[in-house]
Amino acid sequence: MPAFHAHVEVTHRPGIADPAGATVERALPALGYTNVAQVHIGKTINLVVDAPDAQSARDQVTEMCERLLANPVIEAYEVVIS
Amino acid sequence: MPAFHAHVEVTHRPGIADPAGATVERALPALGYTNVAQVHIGKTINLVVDAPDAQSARDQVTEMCERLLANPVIEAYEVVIS
Amino acid sequence: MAEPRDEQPLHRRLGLTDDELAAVVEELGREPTHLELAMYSVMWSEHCSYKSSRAFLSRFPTEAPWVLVGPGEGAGVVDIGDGLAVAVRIESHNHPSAVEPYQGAATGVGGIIRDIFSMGARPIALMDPLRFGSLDDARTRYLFEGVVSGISGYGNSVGVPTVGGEAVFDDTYRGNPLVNVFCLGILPTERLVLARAEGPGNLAVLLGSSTGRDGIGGASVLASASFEAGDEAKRPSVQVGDPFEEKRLIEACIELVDAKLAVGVQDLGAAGLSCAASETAAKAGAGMDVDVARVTKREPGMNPVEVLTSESQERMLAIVEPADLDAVLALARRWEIRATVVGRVTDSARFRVYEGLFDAVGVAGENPEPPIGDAAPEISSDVPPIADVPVGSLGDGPLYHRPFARPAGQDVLQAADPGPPLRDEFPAGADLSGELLALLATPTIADKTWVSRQYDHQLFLNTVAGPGADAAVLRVKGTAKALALSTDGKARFCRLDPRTGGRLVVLEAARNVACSGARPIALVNCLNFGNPEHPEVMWHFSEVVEGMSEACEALGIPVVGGNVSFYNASGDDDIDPTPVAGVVGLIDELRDPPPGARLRPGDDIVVLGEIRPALGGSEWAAIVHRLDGGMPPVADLERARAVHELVASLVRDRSISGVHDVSDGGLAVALAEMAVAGEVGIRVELHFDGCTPAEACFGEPASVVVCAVNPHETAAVCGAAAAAGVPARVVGVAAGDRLIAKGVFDVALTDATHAWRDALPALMHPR
Amino acid sequence: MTVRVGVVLFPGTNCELDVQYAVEQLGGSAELLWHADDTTNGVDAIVVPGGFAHGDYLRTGAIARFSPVMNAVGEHARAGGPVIGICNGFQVLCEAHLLPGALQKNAGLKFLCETVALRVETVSTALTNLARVGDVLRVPINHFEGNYVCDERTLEELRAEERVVVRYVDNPNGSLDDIAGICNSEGNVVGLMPHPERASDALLGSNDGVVLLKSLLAAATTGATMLV
Ligand SMILES: Nc1ncnc2c1ncn2[C@@H]1O[C@H](COP(=O)(O)OP(=O)(O)O)[C@@H](O)[C@H]1O
Ligand SMILES: [Mg+2]
Repeated sequence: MPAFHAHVEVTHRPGIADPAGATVERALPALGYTNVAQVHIGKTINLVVDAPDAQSARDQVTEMCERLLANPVIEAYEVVIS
Repeated sequence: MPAFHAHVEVTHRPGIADPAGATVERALPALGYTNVAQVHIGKTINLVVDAPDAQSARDQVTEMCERLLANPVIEAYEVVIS
Repeated sequence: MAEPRDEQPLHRRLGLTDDELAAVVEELGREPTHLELAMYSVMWSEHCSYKSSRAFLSRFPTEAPWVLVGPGEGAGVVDIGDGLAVAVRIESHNHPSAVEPYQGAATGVGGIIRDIFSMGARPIALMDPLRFGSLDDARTRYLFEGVVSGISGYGNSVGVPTVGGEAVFDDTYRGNPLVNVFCLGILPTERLVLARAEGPGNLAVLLGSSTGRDGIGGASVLASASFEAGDEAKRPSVQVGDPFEEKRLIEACIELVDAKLAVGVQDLGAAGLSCAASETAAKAGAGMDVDVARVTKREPGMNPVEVLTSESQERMLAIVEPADLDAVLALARRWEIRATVVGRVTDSARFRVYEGLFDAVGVAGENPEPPIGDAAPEISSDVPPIADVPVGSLGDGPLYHRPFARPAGQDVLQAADPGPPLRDEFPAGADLSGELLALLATPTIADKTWVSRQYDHQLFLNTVAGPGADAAVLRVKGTAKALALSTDGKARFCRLDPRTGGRLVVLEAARNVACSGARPIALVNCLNFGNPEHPEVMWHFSEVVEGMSEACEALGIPVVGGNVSFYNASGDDDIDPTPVAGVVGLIDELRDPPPGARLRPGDDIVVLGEIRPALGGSEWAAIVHRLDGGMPPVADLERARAVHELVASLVRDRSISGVHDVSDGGLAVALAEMAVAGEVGIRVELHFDGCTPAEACFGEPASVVVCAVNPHETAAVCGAAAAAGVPARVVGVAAGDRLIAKGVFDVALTDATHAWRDALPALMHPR
Repeated sequence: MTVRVGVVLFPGTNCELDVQYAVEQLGGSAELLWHADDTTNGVDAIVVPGGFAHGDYLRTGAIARFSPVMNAVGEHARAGGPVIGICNGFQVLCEAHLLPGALQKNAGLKFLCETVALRVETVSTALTNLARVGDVLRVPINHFEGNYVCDERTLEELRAEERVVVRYVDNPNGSLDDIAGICNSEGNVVGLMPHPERASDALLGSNDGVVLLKSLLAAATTGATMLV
C-alpha cells in the first residue's frame, strides 16, 4: 500500500482564548517588537500513513483528528495530504 | 505601514528526540490505526506584523524566531509571509 | 592550541592526551581499534574518571555505623531505622544547561533520579542549588527562566517533588551557570541493590529509551573541556528529556527489584552503555559481552562507536538470571518500556563488544517479541569481537596529581578588608534603613517563591516544611520520623579563604538542618570548580576539600557521595570555587510542624551564638557595595557543634516558637525575614561589643541563630544556652508593624515585605 | 461496611498513592484500577487522580481517555456512581466528555504549585454534599493546564444549572468565570483542579480538603440516591 505524508495543523477555535499566544504577544514589545498583533499558537502533527489512495488517507487522518489529534471542543484542524 | 501575515512552523531538528510524537505513535495502534508511522509534533505561530515590505517582515519574524519563538539549539523553523 | 582540530590524530580529537594513548596501548598490548579508542576517551574523560580529583576525595570522612553504602556507588545509602534507608546523591549539569537551559536542567534531573532508583530506592525529593550571573543581563534571565522551567517540566511530570534548593546570583557565573541537582530516595533496607553484574551466563537487559545520536560524547565531553556557551560544535550533543519514559522506568525498576528479578541495576549516564556494561562487570569481578546489534537504535545507520558512547536519556541496565528473563520482559511490557538483552556476563574478565553475535548463537531476546532460543548457550568464538579490553581498564582511568599553587593575588585579596571603608561610610548612628531594604531586594536574598511555585513540592504528602524553610522537612510515613534536607554553598567565602570557606559551607547546611530539630546523618557534596590545569584552581580544590572534611569530622557527619565539576569558566575566567553541600538530617519523632523561621506577636527575640565583625564576602559588602575582599567569617567548629545541638534540642522540645539561622545578609536580614513571615514588626537593640551597628546588622558570622521565644520560656532558653556554653542575648520583642532597631534602622513591615517579595518577579518580568 | 474507592492508574499518573492514603486515613478503603483493565472491580466510588497521564503529551488527558478502564468509569458514572477527577483527572474527564469544556495552559504560561482559596458554590454534588455554600477552603493547586474554557452556551448552562462546584476566590490561572471545578447535571461526576488530598492533614498545612473527601465517601455509601 502506498504511504502518504499527512500534515495536520491544529489551532484554537475562534472565540476560545489562546493563553500561549497572548503571553507571547505580551512578551514581544519588551524585545522591541511593538508592531506585532494577533499572535496565535497552534500545533502541527506530521505523520506517514499507509492507505490505498489519497482520499482514504485524508479520511483516516481526519478521523484521527476528530478522535485524538484535536479537541473539537476548543480546537479547529486542517489536514494536508501529500 | 502595510500589515503582513506571518506563519511560522517550528519542528525538532533532525536527530533531536521527539517524545510527544513517539508517545502518540505508540498510542495509535490501540485506537485501531496500525498503519501510521513517523509521527512528529511541532508548533505553529501565526501573527500579524507591520512592516514596510514583505522582506523586512520576513527578517523581523526570523529574528523573533531566533530570539523567542523557537529554540534554535534544538528546533528548526520555517517562516511564510503573506 | 595552534593546530586546527581536524588535522589532529584521532585520539586527540577524542580528547585523549598522547600519554593516555600510550597507556591504552600498553593496557592492550596493541593499537586500539576506533571503537576501543572512543570508549577509553569517554571513560577516561575528567567527568567519568575523576582523574584530577580522585587523589583528594579520599580525604573525606565516610564512615559511620549507619552508613550502608558510601561514595563510589550510584548513590550513598544510610540506615534510618524502622527497616528503612535513604539514598542520596547530588550531581551537576552545568555545561549542558549553559548550552540549552531547559533541556540541560531537565536531563540533569532525569539523571540524578536514575542514580537513586538504580539502588532500589523510590525517589521522593529533589533539591536544586542554582547559580547564575546577575539578573540585569538578558542572557542570564533567559538561562534562569529556562533552567527553572526545565526542572519544573521534568521534575513535576516524572513525579518527584522539588522541596528546596538555592538561587544565588553573582557575576562569577555570568558565562557559566551552575545547575546542581540533589535527589533523595527511600527504600526498605532489604531492597537495596547494587550495580553488580554477578554470575557468568546472566543477561544484561537494556531498559527504556531507544539509543540515538543525541548526546554522543555529551556530558563527558561537555563537562570535560571549557567552552563558550552556545558553541555550535556542542549542539549535536543536546539531549531532550522524556519524563514520561522515566516515570515508567521508575515504576518498572522498583517492581523489578521488589520481585527480586534483578541481580544488579545500573543507570546509563555519562559514557552510556560502555560505562554501565563494563562497570557493573568490573565491580563484580566478572566479564561482559555486549552485542550492539541488539541495541534498539533511534536512527538508521548508527555505528558501534555511536551506540556504545551514546548518552541518550532514560535508559537502565538490569542484570538478570536467564530463568527470570520472561518475567522481566512481561513486567517491561506491562509498563510499556522497551527491554532488550544486549549483553551477557562472562568469566573472561574482559569487556568485549560484538556485532551480530547473539542472534547467531541464539541468546534470548527482546520485548515485545517473546524470547527466542536457549538463554545461555556457550558463545562460539568464530564471531570476532570489535572491541576486547580488560574489563577494569575502562573504569580505572589515569590518576593525575595536578600541580597546585596559592594564587599570587591571595594576600592582596585577603588584605582588602571591607570593614574599614564601610565603617567610615556607615559610622555608629548612621541610618541603615535603606541598606536593609536594598539587601532584602538582592536576588540572592529575596523571596524565591517565583521559583518554587513552579515546582510541585508536595507530592507524596510528606512535605511538612518546603521551600522557604531553613531546611525542607519530610515526614517518613509509617514511622514517627522525619527527614530534614538542606543544600548550601558560599563561593565568595571559599575564594577569600578556601579552607575556612569549605568549613563554612558544611556548617551552614548543618545549621539549617539543626533549625528543624534534626541531627545530621549524611552529607553529599557537589564541587564546582574551574580549569584543573590551573594550579590556583587545584589549590582552591584541595583546600576546600580539607576544610569540608574538617567540618564533617567535627560534626560527625559522614560523606556518602559527591560529584566534581571542573572547567567551569568562560574563556579563562575560572568561576569562584563553589562547593555545594547537601546535608540530610534525621528527626526521631515529629508530632507537629517545626516552629519555622517566623516571629509571633509578643515573642522575645533571642540571639544564640556570637555576633562579631564578619563583613568579608558578605552580601552587603560584596554585592551591595562591591567590596569583594577580606577574610571570611571565623569557622569555630566546636562552637558550631554546640550551637547546632543546642538549637536542635530547643526545637525538639518546642521551647521556642520560631527559629532562623543567620546567613546571607546577616542578623538584620534574618530578623526581617522572620518578621515578614510572622506578619509582625520588631523592636530590638543591636549593640554588640566590638561591632559597629552596621557590622552587627549585616555581617555574616557563622553559628548564629535567632529564636522567637514565649516570654515565659526566655529564662529557660537562656539557661540552656549557658549550660551549653553558647552566648545568648535577648535583643528585643516582636510587636507592632515596623522593624525598629533603636538608632540603627526603622522600616515599615509592609516596605520590607514588598522589597523582599517583589524583587525577583520584578527582575524577571520587567514592565 | 467500609466504602471502596477505586483510584485509576494510567502510565504517568502520580497522585494515586496520595489519594489512596488520604481516603484510608478517613476510614475508606482504596484500591488502584489499572488503566488497561476494563473494570472498576465493583467499587463504590472512583477517583481519577492527578499526575501526567501519558506525559500530558499531545494534550492533557487526550490519550488516557481511550484506556479500557475509562469505559468502565463511564458506565459507573452513567449508573449514577460518584466519580471525582482531580487535576489531571479533571482533564481526563473533560476529554472523555463526562464533563464539558477543556483545560488550557495557565494564563502566564507557568506551572503553579500553591495553596489557593476556593469558594463552595453548590453542595448537591458527590464532592461537596457535606460542605456549606459559601465555605472558603484552602486547598493546593498544582498544574500547568488549569485554565478552564468552554463555549458561551456551555457556560450559561453551567451557571443556570448551578454546576460550578468550586470557584477561585482569587483566580490564579485565567479560568473562565473563576471556575476551579464543575459537575455533570446529576452532580455525581465532579472535576476540579485543586488537590483535596493535599489538604487532608494539619501537619502538612491544611485539612480543608477533608470535607470534600468525606463528601465523596458519603456519596459512595448512599449511592446516587441522595444526589439532586
Ligand atoms: N532554586 C530553588 N528551588 C527551590 N527552593 C528554593 C530555591 N532557591 C531557594 N529556595 C528556597 O528558598 C529558601 C531560602 O533559600 P536560602 O536563602 O538559600 O536559605 P538558607 O539561607 O536558609 O540556606 C529555602 O527554603 C530554599 O529551599
Ligand atoms: Mg538558613
